[in-house]
Amino acid sequence: MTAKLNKAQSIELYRDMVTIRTFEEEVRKMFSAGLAPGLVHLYSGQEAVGVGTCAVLNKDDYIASHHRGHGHCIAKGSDITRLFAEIIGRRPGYSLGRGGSMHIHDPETGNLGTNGIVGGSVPLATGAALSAKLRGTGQVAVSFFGDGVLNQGILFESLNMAALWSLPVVFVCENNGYGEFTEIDDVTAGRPYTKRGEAFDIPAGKFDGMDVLVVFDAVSKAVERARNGGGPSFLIFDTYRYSGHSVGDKQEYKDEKERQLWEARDPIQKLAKLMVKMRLASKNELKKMDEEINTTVVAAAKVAKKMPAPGADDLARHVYAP
Amino acid sequence: MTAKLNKAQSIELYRDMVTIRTFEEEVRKMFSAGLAPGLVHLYSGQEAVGVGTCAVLNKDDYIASHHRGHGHCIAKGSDITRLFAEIIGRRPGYSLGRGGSMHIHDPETGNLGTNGIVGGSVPLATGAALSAKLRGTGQVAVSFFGDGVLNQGILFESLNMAALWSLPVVFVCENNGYGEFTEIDDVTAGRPYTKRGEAFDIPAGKFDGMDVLVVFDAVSKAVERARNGGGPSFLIFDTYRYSGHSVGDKQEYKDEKERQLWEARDPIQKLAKLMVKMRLASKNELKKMDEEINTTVVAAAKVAKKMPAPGADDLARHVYAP
Amino acid sequence: MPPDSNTIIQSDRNITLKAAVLEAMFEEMEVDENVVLIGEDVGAAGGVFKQTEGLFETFGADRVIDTPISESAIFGLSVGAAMAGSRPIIEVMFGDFLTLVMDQLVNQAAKVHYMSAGGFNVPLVLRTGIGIGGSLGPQHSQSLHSWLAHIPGLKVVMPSSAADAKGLFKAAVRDNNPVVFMEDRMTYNLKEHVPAGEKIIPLGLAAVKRKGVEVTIFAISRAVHTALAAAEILLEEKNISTEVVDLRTLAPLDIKTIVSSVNKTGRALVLDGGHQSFGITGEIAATIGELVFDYLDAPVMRLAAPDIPVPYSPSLESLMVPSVDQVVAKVATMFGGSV
Amino acid sequence: MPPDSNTIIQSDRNITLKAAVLEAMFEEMEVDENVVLIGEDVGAAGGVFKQTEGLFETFGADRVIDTPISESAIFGLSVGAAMAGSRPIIEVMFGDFLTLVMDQLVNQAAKVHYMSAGGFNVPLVLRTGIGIGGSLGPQHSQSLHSWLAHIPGLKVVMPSSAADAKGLFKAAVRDNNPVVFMEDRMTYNLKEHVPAGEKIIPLGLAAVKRKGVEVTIFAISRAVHTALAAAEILLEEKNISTEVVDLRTLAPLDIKTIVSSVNKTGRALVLDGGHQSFGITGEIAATIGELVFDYLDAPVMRLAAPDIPVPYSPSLESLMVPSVDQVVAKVATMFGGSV
Ligand SMILES: Cc1ncc(C[n+]2csc(CCOP(=O)(O)OP(=O)(O)O)c2C)c(N)n1
Ligand SMILES: Cc1ncc(C[n+]2csc(CCOP(=O)(O)OP(=O)(O)O)c2C)c(N)n1
Ligand SMILES: [Mg+2]
Ligand SMILES: [Mg+2]
Repeated sequence: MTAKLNKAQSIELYRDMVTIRTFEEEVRKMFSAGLAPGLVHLYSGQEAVGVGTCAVLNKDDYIASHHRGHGHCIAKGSDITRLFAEIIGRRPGYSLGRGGSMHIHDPETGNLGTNGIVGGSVPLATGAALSAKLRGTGQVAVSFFGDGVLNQGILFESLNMAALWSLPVVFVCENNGYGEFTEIDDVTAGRPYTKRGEAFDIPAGKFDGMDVLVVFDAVSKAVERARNGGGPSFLIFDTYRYSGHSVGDKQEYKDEKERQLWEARDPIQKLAKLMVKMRLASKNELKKMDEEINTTVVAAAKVAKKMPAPGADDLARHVYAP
Repeated sequence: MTAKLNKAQSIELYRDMVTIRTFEEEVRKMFSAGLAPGLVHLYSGQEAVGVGTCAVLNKDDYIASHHRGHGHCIAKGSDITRLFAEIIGRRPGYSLGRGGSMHIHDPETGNLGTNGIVGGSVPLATGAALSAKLRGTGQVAVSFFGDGVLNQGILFESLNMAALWSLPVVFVCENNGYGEFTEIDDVTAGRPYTKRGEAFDIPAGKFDGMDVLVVFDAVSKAVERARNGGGPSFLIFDTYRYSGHSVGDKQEYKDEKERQLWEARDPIQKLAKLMVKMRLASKNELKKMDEEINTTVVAAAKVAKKMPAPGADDLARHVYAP
Repeated sequence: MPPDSNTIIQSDRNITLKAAVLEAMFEEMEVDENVVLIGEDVGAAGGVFKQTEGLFETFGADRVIDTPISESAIFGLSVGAAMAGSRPIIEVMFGDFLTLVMDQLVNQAAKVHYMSAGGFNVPLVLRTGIGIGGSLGPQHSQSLHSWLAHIPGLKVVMPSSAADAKGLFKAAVRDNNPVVFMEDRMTYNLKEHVPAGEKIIPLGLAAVKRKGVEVTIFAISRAVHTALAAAEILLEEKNISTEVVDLRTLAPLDIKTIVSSVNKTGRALVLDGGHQSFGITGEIAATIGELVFDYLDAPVMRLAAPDIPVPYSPSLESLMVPSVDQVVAKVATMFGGSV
Repeated sequence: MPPDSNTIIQSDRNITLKAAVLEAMFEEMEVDENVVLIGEDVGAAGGVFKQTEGLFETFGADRVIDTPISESAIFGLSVGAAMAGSRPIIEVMFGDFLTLVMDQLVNQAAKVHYMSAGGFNVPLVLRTGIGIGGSLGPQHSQSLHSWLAHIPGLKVVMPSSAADAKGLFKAAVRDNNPVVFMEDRMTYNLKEHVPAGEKIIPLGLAAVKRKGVEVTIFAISRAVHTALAAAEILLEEKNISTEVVDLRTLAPLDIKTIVSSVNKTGRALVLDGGHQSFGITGEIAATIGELVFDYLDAPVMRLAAPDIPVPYSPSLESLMVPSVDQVVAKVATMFGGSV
């Protein structure tokens, strides 16, 4: 994509990544201030994957996310105030504050939800793709999952059916090297991991998940194939989570050097440099954008913090659909 | 193995295969006579796989079998009278007649059980291999499973751990082309299926499951590797079930020609021809053996049929171990 | 074409429970093209019990989908499809295999509507065969309905007869929630008159299958027939007038009908085909004990399968199913020495 | 070395429930080399709640095994290993993820001993954290103990305090059956004096945690503490003498102790942290209703979590846990206008 990258596109990608990074910083602060009551898993460092992927999708395309899902929600177009509200358990949140960080659903943007079960959302995306195919809508679904899911049985079952029925689904593995405190390579046999997709004759590839343009390109091809009836793709993006598994984790299991190496590949800095080099934006313009975004996000956080908690009468709503 | 096949070995392989075939014919008769009350799935046609595999194993090596498991039990050395008894629900059976065809366990021969859950026994074999490794016993475990299991998630999870920890387990897939009434190729993506093992860097191969010597060779190498700490193997044997899914199934979904092609490759006939050609046995000797086996098996069936059903006081025994 | 649907004339619609559910599927698939059937061997083969026969021929491979043996993901895909606008009917061949779909059923399907604050619905029907009989052994004879009824967000339907089965199945398909529809295989071939066409039985209403005034037997699914047979004997042999209430659905549970029956009769036996301990009989007996205490003339009794894996041998298997004699005996004890 | 095991002197063994279970694991792994610990992050990381800290360093990677995220097969492998002679302790991080192991737990582990007519044992302990608290949300707050207690062949242990936890855990490891050991995360840091060394508490014995004569509260796990607090208030504010029975294990269930307590007090409340409908309170209330009917002075009451997915927001989450006030109010109703 680099060659044909235009100003508008680049700004959109940049803006989304910075928004996520800024959002997550606010979430971290909220957690430290005791406002985010449960577990929060930050997406910082992985922005290129979510943003590069969702930039390819239409609003009515589906995504199914996971426990580290704030970035996906933002990239797919959810409202950041309502996201904050949900994460701190307030009534205007996407689930009336009853879901929290790991259970954010947004039908408006085709978001089938962040998810607390590792691997749990993979069949949801695959099933949405099945439905899209049956109903002939032309929609595509993206299944986001972490490297930990590479060892969950339901992934393989889903891959098989997706391939068998040529479903319009893109499997996007965000390999950040760790599942909680365990290195993924220590608990995962078979190299490269793309063979897990290839076993089902699904076109598979491993890409730099720190480069939003690489992600955009890879996902574009996969989505095009999916939309044209060519079936699923299995994409692994190597990336890194800057934060601990959840806020509070001190990451004693990581070494400093590793962290530095990855930070040197920061997806936001990388795009920024390229934009300046290609004269799509000046350093000053980017800095201004950063500030604008920061203002917007901080303001949204402030608004969210003033929002009310759900009331006792919200407890029992929506247990059953009418 | 063909080259160095000796008389004693060949006779043992032949005897076991014919015993299984004859046994299954008796089971069919018992079922038709209303004696075998539940579902029975016959192994006829697949004898080479069970016999060729178990011939490699020591008595204290483990096997874990599946719903089509009579052949494995016999090949591993269980008593045919007690097998008959279990299948027709009589007290001297392996489970006091309380398990039936799909739930036969024999600790004496390391048999972790036939199993009613498709895929359910795969982790049992893998776990026994883990235990053997931890306890340093040098035992090997074989996981027998049908082609239907190629799409069960727990297979993949087990393969991963087996590879990761170099467990002494051999995965033996008996691909008879069908899962119940559905062709396996119609519901299974990815060719060849051996890629399902290779995805985990497990040595994998596809072999003629109608040739007991081919099976013996392939399993021998796998068992040797396992015993020497080389970890798991993933072997797919192409084979065929002559009977329906269970006795009673009229197999309308199969075509006559297919059946004839496979019957022409009958594993018992194949070994018989070779034995005659290599002068390991004469046609007459084989015929005599057939008759002897028939007499033994029929006699065992007769004994079993006279055995008593379990009594009411057997109902509640063994719900909990002491 | 579902078997017999054209050939049976209105006045002679004496059909089996199995045929009634098939007819319901046929009708619902006809009126709503979003209804699809998904499962193992449900398509070309017409189901292992011929319970889906003819659907594949009528609706084609896009709407009657043969799957690999992958229960967890089959069900998971169905949840995703339901969230996206389809209305899947998923067949899980044996209720014992529900153990393989519990994560997607409990952690996803049951909670999505709540977690999305009503943003997504999960309109699906999970159909499965349960019950003891035919020597299918310990892994093919379980009835895990108490698990499902314990989970908020799920509905649980267990018909005892053909007409109920049809009306309840149609209601289940039109319901916007995940509904587990459990059929005891031993009721598959029970016949009765089933009205043609549109007759929907709302979920959550028990049915008084026999009126009586001295004791109520609560039952569901196959056990209803045991209760009815026992009621007959109780009347004839002991002159006890027994009411039989078929719960029909466990979730929602029709507490109103339960309470009003025991208010009248003053005695209750709860009968079930699942294991007794920590099963459904406890909940219903406890509910009665709590709500009807002052009107109770005897302790609320329970009878269900013993807490033992279901054995294979017919001589033992039959001991697992509460019998008519056991019910009669149990009810008799509630009348003390007086009967 | 388990933390503190050397540094704590006998007279000052005031330790948390979490530390007590860790000590039990340590001791059992020391005496029997077939005992191995298997699970996600249990090794080098010492467990996500530091609940296995130190074991990896002491026993090494062969006996403290970090696994991939593959709950179904982790548990399935453990069943196979147990059949072959190992005695695995398997950790399932959250009780909600039991949904992923139900097939291997229910269809294999629970039935192997029966199906093999005693030929194989499955000596394993499945350890998992349950309960509501800390805003973990709908998929990390469930307590599915009623499911497990419903399955013949499984034992179910739920300690409420540190000393019990240690003694029961040791018994569980030595038991030759599959035992599910469930700890409410909200009890992890509760401290009490735990006797050093060998003190095994047999599975199947309830404990009277407070003596009383007018009403019995039956509870298990965290709910025991709610019951005790309520009992105190009931005495002080309403002069009601409350007995508190900690069931400790659901399977086996100590019916003898249950019955003898209610025979004495004549009133019972059953308290639990799982969802109320079709949960454990029904079974226990029904059992009391059946066996103690003539001695009951009031209906057996129940109090458990409402039938609602557990919400995230603290203001709502707290409404899901039966409170001391609710217990007091409920018990008061059993004494009618007289209190
Ligand atoms: C089925 C299941 N098992 C375990 C967990 C606990 N858990 C939450 S996140 C996580 C690690 C997931 O790793 P990965 O998929 O790589 O995602 P990452 O956190 O690295 O983004 C684990 C084990 C869970 N939530 N669900
Ligand atoms: C988990 C599970 N799903 C479905 C079934 C029903 N079932 C029994 S055998 C079978 C087909 C198995 O096919 P395969 O593994 O190829 O073995 P084969 O019968 O061909 O020997 C099915 C679907 C089952 N027993 N267990
Ligand atoms: Mg990761
Ligand atoms: Mg097959």
